[in-house]
Amino acid sequence: MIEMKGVQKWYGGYQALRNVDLTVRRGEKIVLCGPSGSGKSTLIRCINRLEAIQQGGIVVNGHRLDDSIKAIDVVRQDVGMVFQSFNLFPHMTVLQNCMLAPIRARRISKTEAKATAQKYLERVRIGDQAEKYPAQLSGGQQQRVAIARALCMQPKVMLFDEPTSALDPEMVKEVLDTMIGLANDGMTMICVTHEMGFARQVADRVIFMAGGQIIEEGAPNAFFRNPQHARTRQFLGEILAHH
Amino acid sequence: MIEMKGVQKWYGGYQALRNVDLTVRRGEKIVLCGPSGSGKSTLIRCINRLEAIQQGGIVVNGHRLDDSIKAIDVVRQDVGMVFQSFNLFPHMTVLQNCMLAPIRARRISKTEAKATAQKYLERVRIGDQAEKYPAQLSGGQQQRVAIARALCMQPKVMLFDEPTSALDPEMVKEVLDTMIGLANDGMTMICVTHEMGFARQVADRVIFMAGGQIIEEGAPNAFFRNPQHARTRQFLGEILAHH
Amino acid sequence: GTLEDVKKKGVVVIGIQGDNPPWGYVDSSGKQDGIDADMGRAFAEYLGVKAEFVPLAVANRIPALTTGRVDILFATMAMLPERAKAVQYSKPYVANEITLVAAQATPINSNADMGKYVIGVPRSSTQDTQVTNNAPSGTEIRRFDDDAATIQALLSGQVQAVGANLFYPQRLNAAKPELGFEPKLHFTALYNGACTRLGEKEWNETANKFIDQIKSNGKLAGFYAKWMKVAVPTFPDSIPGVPFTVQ
Amino acid sequence: MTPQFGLPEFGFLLRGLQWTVLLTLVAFVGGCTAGLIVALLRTCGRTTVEWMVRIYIGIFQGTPLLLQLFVVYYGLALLGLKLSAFVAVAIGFTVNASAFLGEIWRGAIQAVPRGQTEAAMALGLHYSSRMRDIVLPQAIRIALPATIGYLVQLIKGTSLAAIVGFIELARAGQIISNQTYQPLLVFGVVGAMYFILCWPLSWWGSRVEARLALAGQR
Amino acid sequence: MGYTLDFSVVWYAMPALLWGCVGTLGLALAGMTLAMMIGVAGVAARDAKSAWLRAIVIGFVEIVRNTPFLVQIFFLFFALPLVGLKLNPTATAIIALGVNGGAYAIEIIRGGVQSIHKGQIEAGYALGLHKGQVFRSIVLKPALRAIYPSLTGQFIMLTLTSSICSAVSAYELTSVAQRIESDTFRSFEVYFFVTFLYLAISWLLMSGFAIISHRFFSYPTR
Ligand SMILES: Nc1ncnc2c1ncn2[C@@H]1O[C@H](COP(=O)(O)OP(=O)(O)OP(=O)(O)O)[C@@H](O)[C@H]1O
Ligand SMILES: Nc1ncnc2c1ncn2[C@@H]1O[C@H](COP(=O)(O)OP(=O)(O)OP(=O)(O)O)[C@@H](O)[C@H]1O
Ligand SMILES: [Mg+2]
Ligand SMILES: [Mg+2]
Repeated sequence: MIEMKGVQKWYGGYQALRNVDLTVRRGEKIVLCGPSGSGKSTLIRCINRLEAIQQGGIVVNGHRLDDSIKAIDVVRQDVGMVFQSFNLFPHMTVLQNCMLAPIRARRISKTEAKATAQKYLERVRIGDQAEKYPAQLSGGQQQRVAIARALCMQPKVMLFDEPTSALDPEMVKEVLDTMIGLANDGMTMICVTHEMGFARQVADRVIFMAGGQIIEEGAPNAFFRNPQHARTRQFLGEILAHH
Repeated sequence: MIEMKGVQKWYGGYQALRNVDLTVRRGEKIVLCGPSGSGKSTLIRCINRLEAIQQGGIVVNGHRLDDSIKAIDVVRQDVGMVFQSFNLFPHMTVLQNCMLAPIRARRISKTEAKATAQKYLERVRIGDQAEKYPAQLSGGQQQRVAIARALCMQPKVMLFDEPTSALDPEMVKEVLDTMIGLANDGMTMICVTHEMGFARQVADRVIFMAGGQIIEEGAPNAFFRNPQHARTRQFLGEILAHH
Repeated sequence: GTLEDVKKKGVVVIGIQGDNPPWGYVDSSGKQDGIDADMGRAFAEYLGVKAEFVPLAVANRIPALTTGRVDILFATMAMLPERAKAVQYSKPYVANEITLVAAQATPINSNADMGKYVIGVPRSSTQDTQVTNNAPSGTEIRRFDDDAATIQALLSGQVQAVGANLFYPQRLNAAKPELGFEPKLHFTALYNGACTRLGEKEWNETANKFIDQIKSNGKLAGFYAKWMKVAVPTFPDSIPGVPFTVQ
Repeated sequence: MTPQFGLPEFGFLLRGLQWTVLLTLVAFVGGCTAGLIVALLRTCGRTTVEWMVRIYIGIFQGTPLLLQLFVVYYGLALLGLKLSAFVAVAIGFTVNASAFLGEIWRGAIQAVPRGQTEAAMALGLHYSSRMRDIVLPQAIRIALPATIGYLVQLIKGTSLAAIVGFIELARAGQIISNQTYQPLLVFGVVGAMYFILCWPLSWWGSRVEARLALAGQR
Repeated sequence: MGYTLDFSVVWYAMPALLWGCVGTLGLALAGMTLAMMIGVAGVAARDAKSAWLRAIVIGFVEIVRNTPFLVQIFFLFFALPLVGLKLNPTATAIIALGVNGGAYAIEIIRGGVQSIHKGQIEAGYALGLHKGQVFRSIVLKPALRAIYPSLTGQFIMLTLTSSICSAVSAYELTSVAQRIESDTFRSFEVYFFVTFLYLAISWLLMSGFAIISHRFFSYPTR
């Protein structure tokens, strides 16, 4: 489904990804963790070409990502993304947020787009808020709208970049529940998150990054119980200590 | 040390605190929790008169808080406060941040202020960053500077309003450790936080608020194991579920 | 364009001052009026075409002509040798007198006395040139945008005397009769002519023929009676450095 | 010979006011169109284009409007392009307004959070849809107060059209003051007329600004 | 058309034009200083306890911002003598520029003060600082930094506006240019070159502003 090979990414003189190899199979659920600045966001942003890479190759669903607009288009339509800060469009209602991309990018009819949007809004249990504006919703509700909006493009892969870290503690659960539901339906997913409960429950593989490299990966149980690298142990120690 | 009696607080037509009574003894450590909007911030902001109250009385360290500038002054010098968003002054170095208030409000000499500032910066293990600007520090470092800055006024009470909730997971620990150190030194503290591990470790009392009222309070063990009210149980259920 | 173009179009574009009564100004009903306007209308009639006026400020009269914005200027253009290098003058059609005007009580009797006062003039005007040339060096001369500001400066006491033309005393005394404004020094008599572009012989000749005609048929005398309220003076046959015809 | 300031004179000022309004409208419509293009080019991401637009903006913001009008009207005529006064003024104001509005709107476009563009890209939206549907609607709200503020400047700036012969409000005031010798009264009335024209706009601008500030707090 | 460009006149007039630039710069710098003083004082007065003071500031700002500069400077020059206050043209020009720029500066600086996060002010209070101390030590500098571009932009406009001061016979570049033009009738050459001089003045000022910004406002932010 996704194949990254020898990916190198620089921001000016700073190397953010160092020789990253990653293969994700259809239906697989990956949790990506690691200290701040380790390149987690950069990695997933490369997958739908929000960032260009300088070396290596990325193939998504059989399409090789190069500089051609065509390839970028196809890949972006196949890949849905949910951001830490929701990034809902504040000047549109929830429904309009969900209908925009299908109409403009997939060129489907308004009625069809509306039906799809309604379906996915129900799916994230927020169908009754369709006419509200983002600012009128709680953080958890906004994040669920963001998930529904991505789903409306019927993507083959979903990327999540710390989807719960901007939320009040009480709202984290409703978003995680939505994501768990999605995982159970067989969606291919890559999630950057530090919610280790979530990782244990749904991840097929947990990947630990540091300094722009993939340091370690494994099934959740093995990963949490018996991390191989010192850096991983230190990280897990710190983020689990105060829970 | 702090005594609140029948405190009522309105924001316009909205009542944010309903008849709050609270007594804090010298050296006591209180953790305040509760759902978003329940009035936790409002409560602690009343203690150093960032918010005026409409009814009831507050006495801090023997000084009754009324509208007189004198009383407000005395109380604010006795009470240190640390905010969720640090609120360091961006145009001053770390050292200048720490020296400003002692020089201006306590009118002590520059050299003395500098010595005090250095001492507390060492205390929060950040003495080597004294010449940097806030923007050059990580979140955890900034929050520790904020704590040092408050300590430089040598307050009798420290108020913390969700000091770790704007931090990356890895940095939470360093700030909590600093706070634990402070608690062990015998500082009187009121902390709004959802870090339940911290609450278990240092709190003498945990107080649960909802809808502007204190619903329940108790020693941490009793509070977590056996909450009395349905609302408390629901809240604890949600925030502990995904950990 | 050429004279022929103008006749073909049926309109002659005339540059005129927009705010300098009684020479050329726009009256409150929006109509162009003043002696220059009457001259312009008579000139159009002479050509057998309609007159279109373009109101100009002091500073942009010459550019408007040289860049072809207007065909001819009847715009209070005093006939001066330096200007004659930029535009072609016709024969003179009105006379003007440049003086220094001050309140009765202000003792100015000679050019040297000017040095003791602050003098106002409209910038770039003939008054400017005359005052600048005659005043002792070091005299404080303040230059304003136009006649109105100059007159206002004297009335409000910002200056004590002004370089004036024929009409200043009349206007000043209308505003503050108690001060009795009067000419103190007489600098020069000046003549205004119509202006066309340098080297355009046809325009110049036509303008001269027109001026000769109205001088002889009494039309000019009518304009003088209406606006200047004095008899038509005798005009010089030549002015040093200012040719009336294309050389 | 010397009329007092009365109804006919007031009527003359009103006709000047008509020109002021008309010139403002022309300048604003022209300036908005050109300003949008300038703003889009200025944020297009191509270094050379952005630099050229920067220089354009720098020139027209860095010189007095008076001289710009002069150069368009008389300067282009020297090069053989003789424009009617109205067209020349329209061009002069359009060019000047496009520089100022372009700069205001560039700021607004860049003030729309980067995440909005990224979210739109992640949804597979193209440049035109991103601008039309996402960025511009939000940028317009951000830019509205500054745009209104500039409109007020523009109304006052039309007084400079007098240099090419327009008898708009300020010039009409000068003419009347020259006829009546009552400059204080006349300029008082002229000032009041400008105030009546500009103040409602300014007021609206500050209301919009206050509303945006409120919305921003959430 | 027979009109050929001849820039030699500009060359001969160069000393006069450069002195004109000095005049313009002088008026502009003095006007800016006054505008800045009016701006900061106005912002303080705008939030004063006295309702009268606030109303006066608001009225001042509205009147100045909604009438043309030309009308304002005429008023100062021709009307104030009626009440016995006679200022020379340079003083009039500086005051007019300062008053005009000051009204805008009040609004701009106020915007900067409002842009300061409420938490910053609260942190100041929580540390025991008083209102004045909070304004001076905590609010002012970041506020000025936040609005520095609009403030300097306004000051550039002020500089260009100074060309209108020729109306009351103040000595500055445009009045010099008009004199030269009337002596030579080379309007296009003179105005073209003067346009260029204004550009140079603007750029000079902008570099000056950049240096000041670098010197005082260059603390790092995220
Ligand atoms: N646009 C950019 N320009 C320059 N450097 C960047 C840019 N974006 C990210 N970086 C740098 O690249 C590195 C990796 O950033 P990235 O955002 O991928 O980290 P992350 O693992 O997502 O961290 P976090 O947990 O804080 O989100 C960091 O050191 C960051 O400073
Ligand atoms: N300045 C204000 N004006 C009006 N209402 C306010 C203001 N500040 C707070 N409130 C309201 O008062 C209530 C209590 O707010 P408070 O900030 O004390 O809650 P909290 O318990 O700290 O919540 P959180 O966990 O989100 O910080 C909320 O409903 C809030 O909307
Ligand atoms: Mg990240
Ligand atoms: Mg709170």
